[in-house]
Amino acid sequence: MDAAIPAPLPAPPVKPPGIWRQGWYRFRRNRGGMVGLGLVLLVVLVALACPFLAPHDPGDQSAMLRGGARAAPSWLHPLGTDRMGYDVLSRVLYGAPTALAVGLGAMAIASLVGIVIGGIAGYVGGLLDEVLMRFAEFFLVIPVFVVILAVVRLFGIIVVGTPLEKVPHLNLLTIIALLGLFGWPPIARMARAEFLRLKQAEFVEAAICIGATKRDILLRHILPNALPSLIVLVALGIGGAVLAEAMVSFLGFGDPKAISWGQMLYFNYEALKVAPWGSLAPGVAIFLTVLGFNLLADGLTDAFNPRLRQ
Amino acid sequence: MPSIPVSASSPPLLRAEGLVVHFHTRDGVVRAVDGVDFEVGRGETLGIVGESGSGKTISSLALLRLVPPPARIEAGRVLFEGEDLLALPETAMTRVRGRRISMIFQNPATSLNPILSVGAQLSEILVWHGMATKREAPERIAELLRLVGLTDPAARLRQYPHELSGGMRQRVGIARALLCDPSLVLADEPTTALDVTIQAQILDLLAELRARLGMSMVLVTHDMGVVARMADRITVMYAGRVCESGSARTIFHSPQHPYTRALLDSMPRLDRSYRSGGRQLLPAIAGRPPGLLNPPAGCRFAARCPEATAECRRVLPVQVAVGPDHMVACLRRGSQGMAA
Amino acid sequence: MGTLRYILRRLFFCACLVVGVSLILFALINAIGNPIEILLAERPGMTDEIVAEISRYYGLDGSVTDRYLTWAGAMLQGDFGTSIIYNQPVGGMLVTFGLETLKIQVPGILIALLASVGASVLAATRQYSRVDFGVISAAMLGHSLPGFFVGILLILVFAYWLGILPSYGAYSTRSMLMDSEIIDGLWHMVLPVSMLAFFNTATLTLLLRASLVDTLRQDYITAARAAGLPERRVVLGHALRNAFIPVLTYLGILFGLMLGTAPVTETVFTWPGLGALYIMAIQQLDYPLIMGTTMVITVMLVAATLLTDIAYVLIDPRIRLG
Amino acid sequence: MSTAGPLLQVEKLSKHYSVGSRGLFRRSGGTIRAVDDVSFHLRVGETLGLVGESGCGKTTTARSILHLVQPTGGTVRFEGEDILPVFAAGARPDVLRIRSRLQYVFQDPTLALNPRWTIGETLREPLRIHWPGRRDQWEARIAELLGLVGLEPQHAWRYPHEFSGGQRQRVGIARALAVEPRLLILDEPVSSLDISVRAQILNLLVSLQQRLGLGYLYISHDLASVRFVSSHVAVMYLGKLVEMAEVDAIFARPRHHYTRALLSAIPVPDPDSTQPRIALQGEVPSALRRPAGCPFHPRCPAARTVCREVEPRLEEDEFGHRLACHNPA
Repeated sequence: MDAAIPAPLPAPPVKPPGIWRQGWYRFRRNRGGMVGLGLVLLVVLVALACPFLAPHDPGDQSAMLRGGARAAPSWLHPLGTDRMGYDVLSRVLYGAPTALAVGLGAMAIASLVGIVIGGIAGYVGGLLDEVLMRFAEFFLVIPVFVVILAVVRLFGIIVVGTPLEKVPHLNLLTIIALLGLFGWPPIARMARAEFLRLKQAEFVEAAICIGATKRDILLRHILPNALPSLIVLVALGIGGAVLAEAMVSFLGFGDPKAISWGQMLYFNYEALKVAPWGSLAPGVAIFLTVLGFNLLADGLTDAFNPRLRQ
Repeated sequence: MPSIPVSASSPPLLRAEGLVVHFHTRDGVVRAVDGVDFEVGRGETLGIVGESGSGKTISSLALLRLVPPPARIEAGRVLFEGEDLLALPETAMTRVRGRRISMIFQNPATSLNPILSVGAQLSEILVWHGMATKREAPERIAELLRLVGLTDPAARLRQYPHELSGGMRQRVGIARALLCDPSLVLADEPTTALDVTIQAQILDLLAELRARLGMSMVLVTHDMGVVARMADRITVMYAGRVCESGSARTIFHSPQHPYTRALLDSMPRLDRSYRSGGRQLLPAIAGRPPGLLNPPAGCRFAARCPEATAECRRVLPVQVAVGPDHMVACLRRGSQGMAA
Repeated sequence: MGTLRYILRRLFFCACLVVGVSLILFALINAIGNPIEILLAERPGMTDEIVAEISRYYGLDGSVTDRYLTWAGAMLQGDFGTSIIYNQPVGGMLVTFGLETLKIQVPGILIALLASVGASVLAATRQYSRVDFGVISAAMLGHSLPGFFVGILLILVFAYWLGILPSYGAYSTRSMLMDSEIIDGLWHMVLPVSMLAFFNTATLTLLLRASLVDTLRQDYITAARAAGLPERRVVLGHALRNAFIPVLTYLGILFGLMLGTAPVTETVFTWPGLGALYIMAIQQLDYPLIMGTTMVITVMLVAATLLTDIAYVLIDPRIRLG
Repeated sequence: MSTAGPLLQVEKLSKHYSVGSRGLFRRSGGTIRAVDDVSFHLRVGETLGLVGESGCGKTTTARSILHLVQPTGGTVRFEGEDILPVFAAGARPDVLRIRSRLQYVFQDPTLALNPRWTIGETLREPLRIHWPGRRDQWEARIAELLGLVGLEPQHAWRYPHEFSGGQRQRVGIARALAVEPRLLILDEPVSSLDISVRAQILNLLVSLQQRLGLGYLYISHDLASVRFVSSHVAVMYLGKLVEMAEVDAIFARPRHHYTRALLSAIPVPDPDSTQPRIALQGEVPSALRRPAGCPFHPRCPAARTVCREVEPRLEEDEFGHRLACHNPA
């Protein structure tokens, strides 16, 4: 080795762009992605600030007593009132936290299950991989929505008379849990593919040669490199979960105690002809939320997998 | 525009003049090919050598107007048998491609359509160009497959690309290029994806076919050994420009451009001992090729050139004749400067 | 040989799937206890004996495994039991309602396939152009519009505002349009089929365009062009077929999604299909009907995936021995 | 050269794969003998060039030595220690002791560096693992390593995508050198680089070897670079070692017909070359259907009856030239 004692490293110059910052630069140039991000931020903002934004109490049905149900939009009720006498705008704003809770909750469960199952399948491989992936394929092909409807309905009966009955918003929690438990297979498949690819990646082999522990390899090398592709799926999945909850609620299987866009459609669809605003407003809210997450996912794909475009 | 002295005897089969191809990316314009001239005589093999990013592949694709989307041919002429291919209408161009100029691709694994049988994809081309009817096609193709050294051609016709080995696929690729008896074949790194013993077989095959069929060839490669074996004349490219062109012998025995010289010197040689008389190092070229997004003003090689002067960094050299059939683009060899 | 083996393997997997779904549902239904007891609990004058009698009539006595095996055995012979609410054989109802479901789903997906091929070719061959941007944007918007909301909009515009198309049902209840059952049926199909076609076109276009753009960059496409084939043949003959391969998998999933969300579609249009029947069944806890509808939906879905698997093998010679 | 014992001694190393679909639907397959009964050794300061065409088993040999794949049989002694059982047992201090002295440089430096880490973080990883108690020396060592491979200290804060291929390969070499190894396994270290940059990296490897007294196992299909880098050359064909000798002996007087064909197949950068040409017929057979007898006999211009039946053993002549051929040139 050199006899001279080398100087220590100089102080870092201006912080160079890392992969995340690089991704952000690319993301910023994607018009669709930016629109998506804007929409998602809007939903989040509304969800956080709905008590201050809403002109009326979302539980206020007094308009009905005054005979003001199904009233067309006015200064007092900017989006009108629905057939139950609620202020449509307030209900739509208060639907945002529910939608986000469903989307984030369901995808939190799905990501956890998906990354663990897919990660194990991809990293361990062999027979375990085959068994886990058949299992995932099974979940991918069954008519999830049909099963969820049955479970929501039947579970509602099963809990009667048990301590579970007293859990607040049990129905909504059930829907979130089900969407999560049925939503993991796409994430698991992607996680498997990524873990399998990265397990054989040369920089992972380099880490093995250096003597890195399995834990280091999984948590410091493989997982961070697998995340971008997974985040895209999660963003798509949030939109999907919001939509699925809306459909479940639209069919009348939602949580009667929660304020959700699907429920609004369920209650107001009958009055579509006389009070279309009661159905249009929540429908547009669902559309914008789903669009926001879809565009965001598209922008993220572009930002983190640049080889797909070039 | 620089002009190439037309050899007195006969006009060249193909002549590219001032070819410019730019990639329009989101980061800006990449000057992949920036004013390139070369010519191919009848029955002659021109080797275009250069490293990755030198623009050699894009130049060859530009001859057929097949540069991929973000790239666009910005300027230049491609004179082929008297007509400018860049000015032809698209329909006329489809009668040039495959029929009068055909192409052999680098990667035989990806350049054959994976879902069509060998017979189906070759006969489609033959029938489209009116060289055979659907009924005659299989027989013609089988004959050609035998010519390129494939055994049992009748069986090969029914096979799919994934059922063939790499060497066999490349033979099919060569057969495809010969279907319509073209006068010029463009071969883009035809052996780079192959192992050396298979490479030797394919090179032998190409040399034999060329002698037998009398066609001209443009051979694009980064391998100095391959051009030395195959080419009559050589054009050396660096960072989107031509450095030097001349007969194969001139380029290898008396290269003039500093890049050509340095490149030849820096390559380890099979026929030389590096152990006798103490450990020897290679005369390496320092630095690396410039990016083409914002290429430096002046000669593209100036930053790595041992002979570069301040002027070299300022003005772009234009090719100048330094001997019979020998052109160099270097200010230190008498080139005129072109304001960048 | 390889192809046959592959298909047999898929068949085996599909059979496992059908059994699995039936097991899940059966277990769930049993977890709530005796459905007859729940149904009759609120009715006055029901003695235990009557409940036991009715339970026996519907085969609800005996252990859970016995009951499952009895049900499965009967189902395999085509006997799905009797609907508790409608007091009709479930099998017959499934056929009637199933055909209504297919009547809107199949045209929906076929129209979508044609439309998305057109849109994708248009967009992918003009990558980065305004046309391309327009197609992607429209597809993205359409893909994000919830299907049932599209249905609601269609009804609002064409049934309520313009009044030119019916808003509900498969047939007119009073007088047929032009006194023809066929024309009347088609007239009712317009809105539901439009909704399904709209949603599927958007999703398929997004996928197919991306795949086509990718395929058009492949070496063999450049090779086909270099061989002098005209652009039309290169795109339609070479690129499109290859581009379809990755999309095929999704086509199966898409068809499954449509069948799976049939309850929503059919609720929006009050369409007398399997989905609507299913909603009715779970609301009323009509367990033979729940099991029957679920089975039929699952089998249709499995058949769709199986068809895409076979199409895969036919299109892509590389997986013949897979 | 003969004073010290061998740095690396590989004996009868084998790696076999069984192929065919595994799992729930078992199907018949076969065995691929990717590496079959390979033995060689390498002394301090020497470079053994391991050459052959794709699929000949040269990379699998290297990966087996490092236990990146688990060998089917054979022993590997490194500095006299039988290392394969140590890897298999997995006791961390023992594994680290070997790993620190036996390092690998990968073919494609773009793939071999974690894209999310700065160069500094990449170089810090081996120090973190092997020198946990010398934290105060890490930064100085990183600067020293960067200097050693011809990079600047401030490059430590950059990400791999900001570098060219040649610079990335320098980083890959620096990482391998971080904890003072004795042997580097170099797997095609220049084949993914631009031709005008290759000579720089080859020179760097040779100077580092002289300065640090390293042993190299240099794997390549590029025979010209092998001639420049290596002191000895081993030629592999279908998982077997067919010839091994000092570099100048192999290039000047190859004796195995495969080696001769391989050398003659390489086009020489000289249009007037009178290089003898030995054209080989056919292609390398699938490793699943390896010919009986000498694996090379179906393509060998000098094959005799015995070659079809008896597999030749690798034997050494009086000059240390080892050869597996019944009818050598």
